Amino acid sequence: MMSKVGAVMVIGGGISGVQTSLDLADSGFKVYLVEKRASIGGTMAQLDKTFPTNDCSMCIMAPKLVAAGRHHNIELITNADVEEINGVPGDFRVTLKRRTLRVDENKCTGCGVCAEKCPVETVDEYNQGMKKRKAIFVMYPQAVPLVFSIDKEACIGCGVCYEECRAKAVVYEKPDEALEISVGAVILSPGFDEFDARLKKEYGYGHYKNVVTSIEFERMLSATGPYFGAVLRPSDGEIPKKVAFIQCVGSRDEQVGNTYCSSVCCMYAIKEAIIAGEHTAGLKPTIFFMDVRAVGKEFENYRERAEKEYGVIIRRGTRVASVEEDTATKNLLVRYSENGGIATEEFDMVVLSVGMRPSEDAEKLSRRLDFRLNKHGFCETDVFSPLCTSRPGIFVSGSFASPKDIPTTVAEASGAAAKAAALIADVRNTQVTVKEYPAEIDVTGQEPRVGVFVCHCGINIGGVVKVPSVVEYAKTLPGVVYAEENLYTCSSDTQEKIKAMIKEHNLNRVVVASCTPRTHEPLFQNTIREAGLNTYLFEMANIRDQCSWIHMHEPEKASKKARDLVRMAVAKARLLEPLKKSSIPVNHSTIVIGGGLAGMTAALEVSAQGFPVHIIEKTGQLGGSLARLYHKEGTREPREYMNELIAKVRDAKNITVHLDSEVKDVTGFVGNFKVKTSGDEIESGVIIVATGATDYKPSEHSYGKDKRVITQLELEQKLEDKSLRAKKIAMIQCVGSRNEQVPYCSRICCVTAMKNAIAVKRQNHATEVYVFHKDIRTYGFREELYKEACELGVKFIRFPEEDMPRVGGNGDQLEVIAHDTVLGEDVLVKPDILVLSVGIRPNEGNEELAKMLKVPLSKDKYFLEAHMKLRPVDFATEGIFLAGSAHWPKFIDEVIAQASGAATRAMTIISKDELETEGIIAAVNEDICDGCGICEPTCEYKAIQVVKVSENPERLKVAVNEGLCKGCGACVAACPSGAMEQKGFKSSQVIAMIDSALEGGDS
Amino acid sequence: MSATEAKHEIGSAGEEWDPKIIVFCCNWCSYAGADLAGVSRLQMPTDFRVIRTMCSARVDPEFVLRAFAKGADGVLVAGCHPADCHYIGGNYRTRRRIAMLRMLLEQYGFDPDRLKLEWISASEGEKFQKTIREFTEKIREIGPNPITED
Amino acid sequence: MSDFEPRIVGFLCNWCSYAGADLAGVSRFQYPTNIRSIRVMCSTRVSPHLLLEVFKAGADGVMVGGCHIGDCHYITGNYYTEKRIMLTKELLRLAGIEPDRLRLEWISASEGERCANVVADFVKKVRELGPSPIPRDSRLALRLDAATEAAKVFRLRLLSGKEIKLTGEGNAYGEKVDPERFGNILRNAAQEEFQRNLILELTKCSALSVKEMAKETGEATDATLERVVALRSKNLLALSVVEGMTPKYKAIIVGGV
Amino acid sequence: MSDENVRIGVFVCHCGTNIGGFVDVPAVAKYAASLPDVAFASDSLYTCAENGLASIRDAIKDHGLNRVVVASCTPRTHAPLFQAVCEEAGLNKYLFTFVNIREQCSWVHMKEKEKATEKAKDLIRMGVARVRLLQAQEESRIAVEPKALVIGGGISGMTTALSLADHGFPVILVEKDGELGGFVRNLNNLYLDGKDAVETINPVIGRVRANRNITAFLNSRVVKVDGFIGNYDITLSVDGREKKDKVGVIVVATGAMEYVPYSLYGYEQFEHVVSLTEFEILCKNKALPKIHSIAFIQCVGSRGQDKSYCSRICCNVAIKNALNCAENYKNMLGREETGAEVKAPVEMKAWEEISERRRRRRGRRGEEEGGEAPQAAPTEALEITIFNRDVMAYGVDHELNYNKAREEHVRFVRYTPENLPKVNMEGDKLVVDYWHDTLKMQRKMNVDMVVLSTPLISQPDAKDLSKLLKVPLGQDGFFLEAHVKLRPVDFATDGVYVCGTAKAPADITECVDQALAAASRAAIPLARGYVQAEALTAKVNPDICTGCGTCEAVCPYGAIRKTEKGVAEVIVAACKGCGCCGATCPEGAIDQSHYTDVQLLAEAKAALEGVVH
Repeated sequence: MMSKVGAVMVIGGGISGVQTSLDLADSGFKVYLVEKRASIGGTMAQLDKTFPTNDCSMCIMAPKLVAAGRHHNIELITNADVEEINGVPGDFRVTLKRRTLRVDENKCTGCGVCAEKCPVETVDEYNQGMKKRKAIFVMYPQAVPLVFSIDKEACIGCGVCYEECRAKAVVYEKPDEALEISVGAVILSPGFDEFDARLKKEYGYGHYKNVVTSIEFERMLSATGPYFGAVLRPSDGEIPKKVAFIQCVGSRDEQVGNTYCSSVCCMYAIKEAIIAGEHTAGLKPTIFFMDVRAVGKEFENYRERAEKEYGVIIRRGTRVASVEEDTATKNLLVRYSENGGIATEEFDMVVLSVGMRPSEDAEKLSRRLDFRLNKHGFCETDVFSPLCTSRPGIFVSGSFASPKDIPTTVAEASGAAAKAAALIADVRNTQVTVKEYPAEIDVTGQEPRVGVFVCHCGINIGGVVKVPSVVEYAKTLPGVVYAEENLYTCSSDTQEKIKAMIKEHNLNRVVVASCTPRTHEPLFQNTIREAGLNTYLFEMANIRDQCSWIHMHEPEKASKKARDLVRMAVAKARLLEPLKKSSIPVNHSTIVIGGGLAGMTAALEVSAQGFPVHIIEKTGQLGGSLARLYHKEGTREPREYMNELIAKVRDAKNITVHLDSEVKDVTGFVGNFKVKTSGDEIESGVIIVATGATDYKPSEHSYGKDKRVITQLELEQKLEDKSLRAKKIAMIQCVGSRNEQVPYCSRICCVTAMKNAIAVKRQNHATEVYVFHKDIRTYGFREELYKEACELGVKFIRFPEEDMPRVGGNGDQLEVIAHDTVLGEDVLVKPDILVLSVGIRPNEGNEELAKMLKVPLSKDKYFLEAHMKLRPVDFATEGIFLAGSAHWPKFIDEVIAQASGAATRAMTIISKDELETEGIIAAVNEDICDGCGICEPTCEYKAIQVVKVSENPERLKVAVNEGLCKGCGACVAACPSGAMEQKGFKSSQVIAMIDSALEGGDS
Repeated sequence: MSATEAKHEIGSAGEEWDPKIIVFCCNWCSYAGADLAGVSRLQMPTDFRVIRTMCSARVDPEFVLRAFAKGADGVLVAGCHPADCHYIGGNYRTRRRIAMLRMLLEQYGFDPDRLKLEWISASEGEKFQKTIREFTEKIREIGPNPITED
Repeated sequence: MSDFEPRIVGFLCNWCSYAGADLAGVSRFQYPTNIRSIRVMCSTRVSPHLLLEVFKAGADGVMVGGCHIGDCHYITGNYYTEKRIMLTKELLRLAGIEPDRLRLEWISASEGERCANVVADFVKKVRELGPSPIPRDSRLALRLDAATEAAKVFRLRLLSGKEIKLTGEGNAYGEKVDPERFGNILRNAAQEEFQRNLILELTKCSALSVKEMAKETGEATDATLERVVALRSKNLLALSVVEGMTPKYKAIIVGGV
Repeated sequence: MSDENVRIGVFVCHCGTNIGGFVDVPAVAKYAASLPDVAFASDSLYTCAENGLASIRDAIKDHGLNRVVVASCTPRTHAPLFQAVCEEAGLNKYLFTFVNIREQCSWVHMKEKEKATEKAKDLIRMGVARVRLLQAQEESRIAVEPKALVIGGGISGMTTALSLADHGFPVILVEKDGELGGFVRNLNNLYLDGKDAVETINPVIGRVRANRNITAFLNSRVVKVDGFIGNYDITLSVDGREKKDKVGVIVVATGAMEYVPYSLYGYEQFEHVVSLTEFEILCKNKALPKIHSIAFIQCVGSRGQDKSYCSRICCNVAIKNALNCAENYKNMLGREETGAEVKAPVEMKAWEEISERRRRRRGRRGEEEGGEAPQAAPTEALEITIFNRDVMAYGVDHELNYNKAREEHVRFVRYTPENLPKVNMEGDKLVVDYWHDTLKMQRKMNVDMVVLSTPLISQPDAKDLSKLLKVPLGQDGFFLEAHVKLRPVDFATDGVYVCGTAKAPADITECVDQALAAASRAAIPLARGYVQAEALTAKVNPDICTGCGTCEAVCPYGAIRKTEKGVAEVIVAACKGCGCCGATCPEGAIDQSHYTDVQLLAEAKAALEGVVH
């Protein structure tokens, strides 16, 4: 038997690659994350906010980056390119070339003095050239790994960085490295590049100062950007009053060779317009759309708020012909088509919503790794295997395969992890390392013996704060038995020193006064753990980021503050207690609720990795709504694929299917669920919700009464059995979507309409087809269907948002009357058949199921994931996951990717034998608690329950589920009796800090 | 700009009284924002001392009252923006709690402006600086905590 | 203008130029009385900001005398002098003051006659240039302030100090930096630092918009915005107020809160 | 001193009529008295005369002066005199300023008394402005460790070591090879005296060995040097082990090595093409093959071919070898040629030695056979040709040798750099194909052996050593002395000296000259026992310095180093006070005492006083 390697290489360190890596590393595989730039983060790290929640991009991403950087089973290989790959799936050898950073990453502490002193200023790519950076630099302040590198092109070799670096990390002559790495599978996530707006000469980008790209605009909006979050005209620094967004720049544009839709630009333009208005009062954005493609969850609502709340002007159905500059004012004249004519409007600034194009490395990668690209230059995939490349063993996720937004990308990232994991499931846990620590020293009952280590951080702290004075002061504090100063407390030799001092002085608490615990606490905790101390016997005083750096010109006061901060940290440290992380045994099986495409895919992915699955299906058969789709996707019919899936599920030994079965009750928590169904009681470690959605049953337009009025699915059926008889067909889009009752867009109906229209034309070219629509939302490569329909002579009539077509006629003849926004007048069509594109509706039973699972629904009654952007298949409640249309209407490939993703997320739990709880969690003092239950609703994680005291059933008390508690402490602050405590942040500890901050100190 | 010049500037800013300000920062957003202020070398008054909590919702009313009782001249609570909370909804609770505390302070005869709540995200280093500057200024205006004087 | 007597400050190195000036005296070579010399141990001692300060004090001309190249008592000092004078002239040019008001001369201990001739010639030249505009022209004075501050900036001083090593001996990679490339980098840095400091000088007292700054500095508004971006990221300039749609900025006085 | 009220005394000199004739001295003195902080001002006929000096002394005491300005002639000649007077009166000599109103005023403005007087006033005002800000300076003495380190155990190093040892100082001699003697060990006989090289050097080696003051380490090198004149902490690697010591001075005598003429004139391509050193080895070991003819090609690789310089000695060596060949050829032949005169192992050893040298350079074990003596039929007289560009037989004796060689029918054929001779193999014969410049025609010459006169080049590790010692190398990689004419064996950095071929190609006589010179220079601080530190040194403010290292790079004296904390520190003993570092320091962290920015600016501003703002 061929030997497999239990490691995976992930190529590309954007959000996709990071998510894949974390999932795989958490499921027992070693991950090599290869990034071509010096730091991971990709495009998302450049964004200011994300749609549709306006979440701060860096805020939500940074924890993931840090986690990937610190994960002991993820090896970051930055600044590296793939050279070649050999071997077979399961056992590849990949050759990498690592371009030298000219800085020793093991020594660089990221302190930044080198960049401050470097005399060469050059273009800052991260800020899109609107700012300058030095020849030695990190891409952005939160970069992971935080290692500086030298841009040899710009560097003049003056040597100042070498001299200034106290860590001696600069090595000018450091050579490139060649690496050969054995992995079982490869996942590609190198992302995309932006369209080069210069190619659209008519918009004047590159010539007119005030024409910027959307990514440049994004940097303007960012608080860390060149203008500190303000929108300014690059020509003169004035705030623009009127800003125009021009959509589809480099998308849906045959002229530049990109016939696809970039899928994300409509939404990000709306977001940028909203944020620009928020950041800069008085700014009036106008967006020139061809179609507004708000197809995702909450997107339509977001679009509506943009118009109604934020006053964003949206012009539909317009294509901007040209932009001209007024040479005197540098204002811009935007010329666009409207109502069949040409209109002109003057703006202060123009933002070009540039599309996505294939990564510039795509071609090279495809040659070196021997997989195919599609005709657009993206990675070739298939509808039914959206995560596989043409080469077995190499998988793909994110926008490398097609333009897509962050949630889709993240779901795919998890999905690709499932594919890779399935390939090498039998060698799980063979390459990962488990760190061995010495036994913990029992410090209970001991007097506190605190050791204080104060860092100079080169000159970052020492240049402002008188570090020796801090050390001397620390020695005088009660409980402190040892204090010393270090040039870099984080350097590896100091770690040894700390360990030695713990032994020599019998320290049982350690305080490090240096930088921020957010990045460095785990390092020091690991150090003291290696010396036998519990990791929670550690406290940090942040005397750099929050002292020396922000009080650079007041050394005396900064020194005093540093002493205060150390005193506060020591005050808390004295009261620190060792915390135990308890572990919860994990049931290895999975319950999938729903036996449609999502459910079966998820079940098969889990089963492929060798774990048992139960599918609970409400109806008498598997397959779900897939059974009613006929149009070929690529070369295969959906039904054919469905039958194949059903056969696979049947054949899988570890999948148990429970048909005609409904969930009646769910108890337990992550690792140990109990699900009671109509027939059985099943135990599992995780639950995947894949209950799908329902078609809207229209009541409009005499549907159900008039046989000539049918739905698209019915038309599809007619086309399939060749029973369609009509000379003229009218289709009305958005029936039961985007109206007052159902404000959202059902995402898939436009494409369904396109497919049917094309099929009609193909069956009989003479048949006239009229499509009445608000926008045609054929996003991504589906745009080609729209194009094809147009070419086949399908007529498109755009009607206004609030003015649905009227259907009438007298018995014999159907009549459709609609206001055509392009012509600006009413049109009348007399079809033989009227096809209604009906929306998708959430299942009726969602509310009930949600209640049983204790998970939330969105206001549209779809299941609500933990986080719209970065946790698209998770619920806030741990151990429960989400896939398919239960989350939101979606296409087959999207469902498959998401279901695979849910399987991977499930795997991060069930692949473990036990789960470790958080150390910092809530704990209840049962003697004081009277079970009032005030804390219960404060818990977002449903970790608190009021229960009866077993010895005294009269009395109530509160129980904290350690497996669910995330340790935010909200319940503690809410508890009226003081019975609730947060470990590691006990009230007594925090109060000790408060008292210490306010009491005396030196002068 | 020489060192002497710098000294002169400091000397001219009211020397007689340095307010004592306690700042509670949530670990995920505001503390990170404060760090970013540092990374960006944004300068601000030195009079505040930060205490980190995991979530702004952890800030027990007792902490705030204790701080005032011990002589703090101002307390600032900083958390994630609404809807950005790392713990989903913690900061909504914070908002209500601080509103309640401000009422309480007023009843005790304290200027409620001594307690402030601010949303500061991880990328808002400059906002952290601005908040600290303005709050310090405000506290200087209000004057020392009456408890210390009584 | 005929009664204009230029005020000229000389910096003479102890070993060559000062000795040369002594020899001129011993030999009774006559020259105009306008020069007031200051003895320094080596011409290399005279840093750009010091020279600019002398111009700020109202000198009509400044002469620096050193040993001939290769003859420096301190071996290599005058190589640096040469670079420093070049940088100072560049900064004078940027400030709008005739670079010819600054002269560097190599005068050996045996060149008494030459010393007299050089001084006479320089006095003549400065006479032609007329009195220094600094005492009367506050705008120029401000620009000179900016040039002086620029001369103190780490980046500029570092580049100027490294020039000989990098273009002559080789850099950290063992390569010699092309003198032309280095010259461009240095000139560029000088211009950037000058313009940035000029903006700081302008905004010390009153907040200005980018357009207002550009009017004073004579640069295009987009270039000025780039300066503002750089200054803000170094925490030297801050947004002060937004008037209508016009943000205005003020210099941050270090230590001020 | 800074708290004290400043009381300045100004003494204006008439210098007979030298000043007084062209400057209104009393008016100047009167003006001086009016300047702020001036407590006393007077004029005298000759300030430098005994009564003038006495009046200064008295005035300091009587008027409680704490600053003194003398306005007279030039500080370059007279400052020490007045400074001594100040010291006699108990005033630190650095609280004195000299104003030159003679050489740079009265004498150069003899026809403009009024303006000259004005200028004299200005100059005094400037002096007063300056003196007001001056501060007392201490001149410190720094003890010298009475021990020397000599790097290199060749003729230069040994000579230096012996000389220093004979002065009575302990010397550490570091040699990287396994034996002493250096390059000379390769040579046959020496020119001019004709003595055997090994015989010449062996007694020197013997004396080094025997000298109790000399500790010689073989197979060793210097790995670390910290400190400054008088106080060097050195770390040696001796047979791979570290050894630390402390010395007061260091002499560099690391010598040179032979240039290897790869791919030139058939070297290593044809058997009988050898380099100069290889030829010397053959001769030394009496292992020459029997040959009819021999050609020396001069300037192989030097003077613009690869190295730009002339190696100075090769012409003389070629003449010596030509004469050897002409006069003494038989004595250098190998065994087969001469019967049993020379023992076989010696003969074999010569070729082995040569091929071993070649192998070592190539870095691989040679596949060629050991060293079979080349076969050639002996003839009566050897034909000797020297292909040269110019014969540089400089000096008296060498020119005589040159004449002698011509008398011995050694042919001197001149070639030009445009028409280099070529060495080819035609059949089994070596052929030199050359352009005869006089005949203006291309000619061929059959020869049995070709000797390539290659230059001496710098040691490959010279760069490392130069970094360790912070001393410079010249263009060609040889060590660069402080001044080519006047300080030929000093480095700019005090306490480090250089001699021999480490500096440039030289013959043994010259090496010995230099070695003795270096020894005597190095002996000065050792004998004195202390170094007088310059008082006017640069000073680093460690609170401002960030350690960018720019000052370190511009200091020609290696007088700046970094402390453990990574900030710059001036080595007072080494600093000469030129001020370059201060003007360079990007942080403005360095100032030069006695010539501070503030002092210079005060002086300049005083000159411009009265300019209307």
